[in-house]
Amino acid sequence: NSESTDEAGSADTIRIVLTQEPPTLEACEANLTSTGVVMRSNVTEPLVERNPTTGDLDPLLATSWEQTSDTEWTFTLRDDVTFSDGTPFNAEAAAFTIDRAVNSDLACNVEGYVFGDDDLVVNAVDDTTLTVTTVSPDPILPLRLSFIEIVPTSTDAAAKVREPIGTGPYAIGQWEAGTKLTLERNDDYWGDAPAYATAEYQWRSEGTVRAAMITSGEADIAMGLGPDDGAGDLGLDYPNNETVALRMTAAIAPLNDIRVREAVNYAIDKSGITDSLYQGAHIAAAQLVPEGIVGHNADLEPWEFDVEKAKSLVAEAKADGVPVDEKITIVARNAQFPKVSEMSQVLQEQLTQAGLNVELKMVDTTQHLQYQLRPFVDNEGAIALLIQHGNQAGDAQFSADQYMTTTGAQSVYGTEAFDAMLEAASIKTGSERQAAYEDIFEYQNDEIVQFAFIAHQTGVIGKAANVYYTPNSSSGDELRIAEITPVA
Amino acid sequence: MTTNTQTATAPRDQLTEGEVLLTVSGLDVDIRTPKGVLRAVNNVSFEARAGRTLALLGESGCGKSMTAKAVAGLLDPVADVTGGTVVLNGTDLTALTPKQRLKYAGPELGIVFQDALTALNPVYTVGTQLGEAFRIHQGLSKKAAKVKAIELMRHVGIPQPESRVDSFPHQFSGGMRQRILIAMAVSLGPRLLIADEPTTALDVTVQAQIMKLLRDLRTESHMAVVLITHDLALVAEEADTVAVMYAGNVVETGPVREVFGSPKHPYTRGLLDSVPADVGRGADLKSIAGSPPELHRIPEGCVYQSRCPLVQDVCRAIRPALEPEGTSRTVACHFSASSDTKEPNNV
Amino acid sequence: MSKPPRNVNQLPTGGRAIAPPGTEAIALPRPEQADKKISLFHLLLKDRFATVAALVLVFVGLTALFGPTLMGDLATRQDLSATNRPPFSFGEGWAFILGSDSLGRSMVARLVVATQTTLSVALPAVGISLVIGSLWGVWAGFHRGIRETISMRIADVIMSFPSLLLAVVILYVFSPSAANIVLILAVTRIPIYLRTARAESAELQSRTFVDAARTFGTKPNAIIRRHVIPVVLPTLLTLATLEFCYVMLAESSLSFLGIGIQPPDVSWGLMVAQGRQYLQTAWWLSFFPGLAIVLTTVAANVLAAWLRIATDPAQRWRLTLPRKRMIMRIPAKEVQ
Amino acid sequence: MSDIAAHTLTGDTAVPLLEVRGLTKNFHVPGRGNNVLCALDKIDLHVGRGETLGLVGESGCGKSTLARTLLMLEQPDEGTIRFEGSDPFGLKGKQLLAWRRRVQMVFQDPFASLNARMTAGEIIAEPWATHTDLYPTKKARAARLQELMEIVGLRPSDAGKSPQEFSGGQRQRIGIARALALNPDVIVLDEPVSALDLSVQAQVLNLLNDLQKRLGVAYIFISHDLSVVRHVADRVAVMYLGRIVETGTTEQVFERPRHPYTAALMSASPQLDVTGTAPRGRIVLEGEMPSPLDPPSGCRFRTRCWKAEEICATLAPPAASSPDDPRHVAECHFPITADDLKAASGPVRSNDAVNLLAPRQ
Amino acid sequence: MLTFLRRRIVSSALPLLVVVLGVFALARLTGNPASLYLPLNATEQMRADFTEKNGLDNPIWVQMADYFGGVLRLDFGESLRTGESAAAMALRAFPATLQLAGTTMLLAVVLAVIVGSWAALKPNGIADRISSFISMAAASVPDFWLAIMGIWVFAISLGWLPTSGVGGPSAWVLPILTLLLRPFGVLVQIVRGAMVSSLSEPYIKLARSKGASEFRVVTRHALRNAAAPALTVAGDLAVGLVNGAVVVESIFGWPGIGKLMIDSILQRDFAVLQAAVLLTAISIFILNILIDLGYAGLDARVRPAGKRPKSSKAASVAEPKERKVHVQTAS
Ligand SMILES: Nc1ncnc2c1ncn2[C@@H]1O[C@H](COP(=O)(O)OP(=O)(O)OP(=O)(O)O)[C@@H](O)[C@H]1O
Ligand SMILES: Nc1ncnc2c1ncn2[C@@H]1O[C@H](COP(=O)(O)OP(=O)(O)OP(=O)(O)O)[C@@H](O)[C@H]1O
Ligand SMILES: [Mg+2]
Ligand SMILES: [Mg+2]
Repeated sequence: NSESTDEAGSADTIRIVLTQEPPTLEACEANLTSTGVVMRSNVTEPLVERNPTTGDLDPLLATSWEQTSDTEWTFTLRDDVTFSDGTPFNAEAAAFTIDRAVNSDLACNVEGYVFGDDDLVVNAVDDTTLTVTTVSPDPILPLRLSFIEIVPTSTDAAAKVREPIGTGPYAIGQWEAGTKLTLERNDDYWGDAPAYATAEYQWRSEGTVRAAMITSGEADIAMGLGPDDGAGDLGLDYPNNETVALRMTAAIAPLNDIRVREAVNYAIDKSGITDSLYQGAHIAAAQLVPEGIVGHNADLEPWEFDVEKAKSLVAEAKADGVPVDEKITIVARNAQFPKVSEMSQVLQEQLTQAGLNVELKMVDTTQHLQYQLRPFVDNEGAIALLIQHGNQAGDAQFSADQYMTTTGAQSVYGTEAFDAMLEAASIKTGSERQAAYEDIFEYQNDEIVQFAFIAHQTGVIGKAANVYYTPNSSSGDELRIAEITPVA
Repeated sequence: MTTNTQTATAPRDQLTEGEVLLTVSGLDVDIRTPKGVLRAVNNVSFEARAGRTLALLGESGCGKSMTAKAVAGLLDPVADVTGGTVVLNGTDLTALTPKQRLKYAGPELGIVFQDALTALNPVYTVGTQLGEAFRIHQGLSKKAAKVKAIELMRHVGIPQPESRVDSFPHQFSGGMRQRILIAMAVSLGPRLLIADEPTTALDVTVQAQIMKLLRDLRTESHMAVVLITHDLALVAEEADTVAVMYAGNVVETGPVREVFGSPKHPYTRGLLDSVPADVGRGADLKSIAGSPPELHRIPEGCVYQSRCPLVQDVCRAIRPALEPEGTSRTVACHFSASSDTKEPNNV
Repeated sequence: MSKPPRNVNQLPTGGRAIAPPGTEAIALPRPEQADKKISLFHLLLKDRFATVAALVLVFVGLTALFGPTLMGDLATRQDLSATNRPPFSFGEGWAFILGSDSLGRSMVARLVVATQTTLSVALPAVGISLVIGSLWGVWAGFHRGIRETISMRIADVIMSFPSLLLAVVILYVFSPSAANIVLILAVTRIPIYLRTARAESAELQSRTFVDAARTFGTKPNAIIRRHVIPVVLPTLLTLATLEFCYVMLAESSLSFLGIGIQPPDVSWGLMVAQGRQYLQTAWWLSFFPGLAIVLTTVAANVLAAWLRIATDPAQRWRLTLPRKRMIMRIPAKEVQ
Repeated sequence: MSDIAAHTLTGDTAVPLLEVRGLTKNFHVPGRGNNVLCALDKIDLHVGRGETLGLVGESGCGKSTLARTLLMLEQPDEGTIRFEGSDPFGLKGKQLLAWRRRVQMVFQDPFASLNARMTAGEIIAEPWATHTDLYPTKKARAARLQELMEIVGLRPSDAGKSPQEFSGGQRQRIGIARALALNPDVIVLDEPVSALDLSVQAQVLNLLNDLQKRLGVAYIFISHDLSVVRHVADRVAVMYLGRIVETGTTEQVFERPRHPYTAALMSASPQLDVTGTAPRGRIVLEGEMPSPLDPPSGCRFRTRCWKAEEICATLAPPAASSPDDPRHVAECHFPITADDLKAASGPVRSNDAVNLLAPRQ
Repeated sequence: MLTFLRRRIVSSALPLLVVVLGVFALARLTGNPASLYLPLNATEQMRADFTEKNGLDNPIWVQMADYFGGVLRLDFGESLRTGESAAAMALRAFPATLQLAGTTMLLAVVLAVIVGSWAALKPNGIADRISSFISMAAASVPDFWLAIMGIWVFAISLGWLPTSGVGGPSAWVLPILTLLLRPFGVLVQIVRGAMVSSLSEPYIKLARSKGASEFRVVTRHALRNAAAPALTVAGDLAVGLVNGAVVVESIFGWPGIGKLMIDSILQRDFAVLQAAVLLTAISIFILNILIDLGYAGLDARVRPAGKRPKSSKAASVAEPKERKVHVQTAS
């Protein structure tokens, strides 16, 4: 057994196994799960940070911020921060970073994810003061900026950087491509020193293998496990803000009839899926965002599971001349989340029970994107795309803009009336905003029915007995090593 | 042919010419086949003498090779010696364990296999293969064995042995390969050499060379040679005594000249009659009608009965034993005496 | 005679050429006409291993033919309240004797239905590559020259082409249907047969009986049909059984990558691939289909090896050889 | 085609049935340097109707290549083949098929030349699958098959057996029957009996003899067994290293050999002579046949010839007729003369005669 | 020998080129990777820019010409995904695969030779039956199943080995064990078949006639002759390993070329895919030459353009023989 004792790393190192190797560590791509899980709040930090538990914005590199006009926000920055290479952090760096990520031609992922097409005007007033001006009023600009990880001005502005520098508690140590990646503690960190001197990342694509690494003591934290991967007691459930749903091409027969779309909703046994496939960890869903996200409508009940009703709706539609026998293709992406294949098969079977003609097509990421993003695949008839949507930002607008407007990048259906509602909601603040989005979710279920919601997911993180860690809703996207401590 | 008379063999006690060296008596070999177990060699007995050549003569499939392999202890896994003794220079080889026999293979008994074209291992140089016996039995180093190999090659008349010792078998012609095989068989100076159809695959001119080589080797070291062949003319020229086999049985033995001059067994006579020599152009040859019995269908009684012109009831009932005929010959025929009275063979 | 000495790595191929020198007579035993007809079956019965293998294959074949009809919709009927039921729990009726899968479907029914899918992928894939590769190889080897060279280079290309890439591309571009899977597996395995058939045929075309046929003015295609193919066939068939195994494995690897047989269709490979994540919690999900693959291929190989010998007139005797222990000695005839 | 008048059994017709002029065949073997192997070097040959031409020579001298070229299994590099005056290599389609019928071959190895997976009947009938017009009906074929099997001395009831079930002699009969199936005028027999036992050999030789008498076919009989050739051949050609070094009637070649190689060949073949008392002296040729890739200059035999002189190395000897008979031709600068033979006392047996010519050694 | 090498290289260069061209064309059939690499809300303009920047709008032959122009300048392009040099990525991943495949093949050959020879000593004997059953079963187990099973048993239940990853010798055990089974199973059959026929060759009897012990007969005489067919098959299997270790590599997190290839297919990372394919194709090509050389080393008869054959017979024999596979399995 000498081998495993060798492998059980020293108390100074936390070993984490990811689902895949980060393609890059570029800070402006940190909203990609595989990059962000390593970078965010470990190597680089944003100005403000959303508290995953409360949903509030906490200060980080900015100490305070306020909306100084309809379209302008002013941030006050810390003055005691240096980057890990020793250069000081100041407003110039922040401005540079925002400019680089949002206004450049780099085609940063974060730009598409959290910002619209409009550019921002950033201005470093002095070392600690930064103003950001938007084209139209943006009540949630600080939330958006929480996705921008600050890098020094020495960073290449014209090209993406594989190993950037940040202000975080760790700096990138060694990256043995393909094998492992280590982060070293940044001894000049402005905040509290984290417990571990080194963080070591590896990656395995098989969930069972990641779980096995926890059980065999080869890793301390394993990301992205499934309920049956075998982590057993070492698996920690956490709500990961991901929602799975079928997104229906409501313009194409037979899904162009709302009764058919409703039938789809009735036909799906949500609790059956959450209970037996995910052992009760998932929660049957009634809307696109889970609890904890601004705009979540707590009053919405999941569609009830009622095959008879589904059948009668289909029959009704058929009687009205809707070609309900036309093929509907469920498109799902391989390995998108645990048991996606099983879930797809259940969906297919249950929709078939409702009297629909359903086919299943499993595709890879690139193909999936062709269904998911504009321009959509348009020659394959009615499609029910199995989507997994994660709202990392904590505000329903991020979901709604993408998925519900007529022109949303990931939306296949909408109405003008609905667009107006969405437009109006986006500039509201506070409880008005909350109420507006609650209405939106209800309206979608009553009048639009682009989606058949299935479940709000629960992630599983494997955690070895020798570490303390409590995962939260953002753990999957941003694993803060500073929050992990060894068992004494 | 080389005139080099120095042998490559280790010095050993010289045999007296004519001394009985090998006595095979009552040898039976059984083969396991799909049809059951059959007798490929039945009650075969013969003697070989130092410095003399005994020819085992017979048609294809009559058991010549089988007998030779049984004597050498190299039968195929499907065949077993089930009776009889093989006494070589006082030792009964059949009583030895396979391990004990290894000692004899080479120093006491050499064998040249039937198929010269394939018997050499294609992946080793002839030098390696010639030296192997020395490495096994005398523990010579690779180098020393190679020296021996060169010596042997020269001895059997292969030109430029130094340069050819590192060639592979396929780089030699059939005649040369046969010489190498002979060299290998006699490398340790065996008392007995069994040569199984050493020239069948070769041309007459090469055959003449090989036979001369064998004669020279025999006279040099007084080994006993058992020459297996179905070529009557070759037997007539090369052998002292002959044993004629038919369907696993020895049917006639004796000095070559006597046997060929006045064959006592009808089969021997039939064979001699089939030789085309001296039969006029266009005239029919005398041939033995029919074909040999299959080994699993050997009848009761005489093995030759189905083709014998002299067959009588007794032949169908009782198998004739190999009985002495005169001083030097033996015959297995109920009517050997009467066949003798028939017109003498006019070869 | 300018034929090279028979090399070890030459395949035995019928006729006298196979029998090593000195054993030619082995081929001589003349079986009576009568026993020729029944003997293939009798020979089979004599070899216990081959008999068992044949029974296994017959069972698999019957299952594939009639199983799915018998099972009805049992294989797709989900029961989310009874997932991952362990095997050998007899209370649940025969359908759940081997347990249920992660969606509560009957393992027995799924295995049965998968048999049909698996065979309907593996058999055509093997069949197509066997037919194309063999004919092409035989043709190339028979004519030699430039035709041979080009064919071999094409084989080289296919062999060193990352077959997985081909699979992924085709399956992505044209959807992973069973027909496409068959197509890919068939195309990528053609060189195996092509190379073997070519080598055999190149050797055969220099045989004397082929020369003899030429002296009658027989056309090359007729010679190939009459003299080359029958001799090459047993070797290729043996190869095909090995390939059968390979194809089933390849299909399961495709399933592992998510581009194999697509649900709700089910194949053994897919079952193993999907069951792998339950290895610790429900081992039977991948174990039984895996066992099915192993048993079928082993049986096919055993039978192929047997058939190869049984149909080769020069090797047949091996099968009938009594075992050493059971020799019934023919009493040596008393002669004196 | 058949404009020749009645055939004779002697082979002395004005226009020979088959005539070969200057036939040359080179093989290209892989390897560097000289890779042209001259297997046949300007062969001249003719065979008359009903005649048997014996062809003898050492292994590798080109006998089989000649046979194969005659059968158009090899394409010659030079020279012509005339069959009843016309060149078969110029033929196409139907005419070629018609020619194929008239010249047939029996192969050396009765095991390798029969497809082990066919029955005897199928093998014999195989030619008719191509020459469908010969016996168009099934019935006609069956009848002819039975007839053929009887002719060669096989039981027609054995037609269903496969070759393995026959003995070597019987297999060779199958081969002969197959060659006869097309009713040829010439049969090339490439060592037809060398794989057979003595008693079987006698049966096959008798059969061939009988067939020739009945059907009047001509044979080109290749063998390295001199006693067999002597028994069957009307005329004999002796080959050495791709060339025909001596031709003549059987009697001439065997009794009065003119080329030293012929003499050596005669001498080397063992004789079943039980009347002699001592092993006879004989010409044992030195060395091996030279590589055809690299044949000796001048006379090809000179490297092994005890009579060789300088001229032999420089000048290839022309074909020269014997003073006694213009048809007894040898290619030698120093042919063995009648005087040499006379000097050999005692009964004029070929081998005894050449014994006295033993090499100087 | 040099002529042989030259000819071999020339005759294999074309297939090599065809492979790379084929991969190039096929990869482009899988669709434009723009949406994979562009932000979610990418505009048509951004897509067009992306397409143009990567030359994906050109006709395929123009793209090929560009690519091979780059290759001639040793510029293999950059990874869309990571922005690194594609050649660097391929070259980095390659040794990992090579080591794994090499070790596996070595072990497979050694074990197969031992087991196969043992089985061949008594054809149809009990050892033969057992070994043939085991080897056939071994060859027919899906590798990913075996891998996970191995992890479960050896890493989790027994705790003897690490589950995965690269590292000390113990990390090699499971990947090798998984990869080993199929080559081992197939090779046992081949070695056995070759040994059975080798052991019945006349030269075996000749060796015995010299008093060679059974051990010597088997190891010196039979094996060397049986090695040639085994070598051919081992070569094919090795090609399979280099090309097909994807599954094992992705399960064990082995940073090899197979994993790189499949990742770049899934990510439409064309430059990396092409570099990886080119590299494997070249290695397969080298492997084939090595096998030919090894073949010639084993058996002088196939040694091309060696010594000039002495006799005419030898001339025809010395033609390089195509390698042949021995398919003879146990009954
Ligand atoms: N391995 C074997 N299995 C079965 N029968 C065999 C085997 N080897 C030989 N025989 C049989 O044993 C008999 C004697 O064979 P053997 O080889 O001794 O004949 P031979 O006289 O040497 O013939 P040849 O002149 O053809 O070499 C033959 O009839 C043959 O059928
Ligand atoms: N296809 C070929 N390619 C290359 N060389 C060949 C070929 N066929 C024959 N040869 C060579 O041509 C020469 C004559 O061969 P051939 O077979 O005609 O001789 P042979 O007199 O019939 O010999 P044997 O008595 O052994 O049958 C030999 O040197 C042989 O190696
Ligand atoms: Mg023999
Ligand atoms: Mg010949």
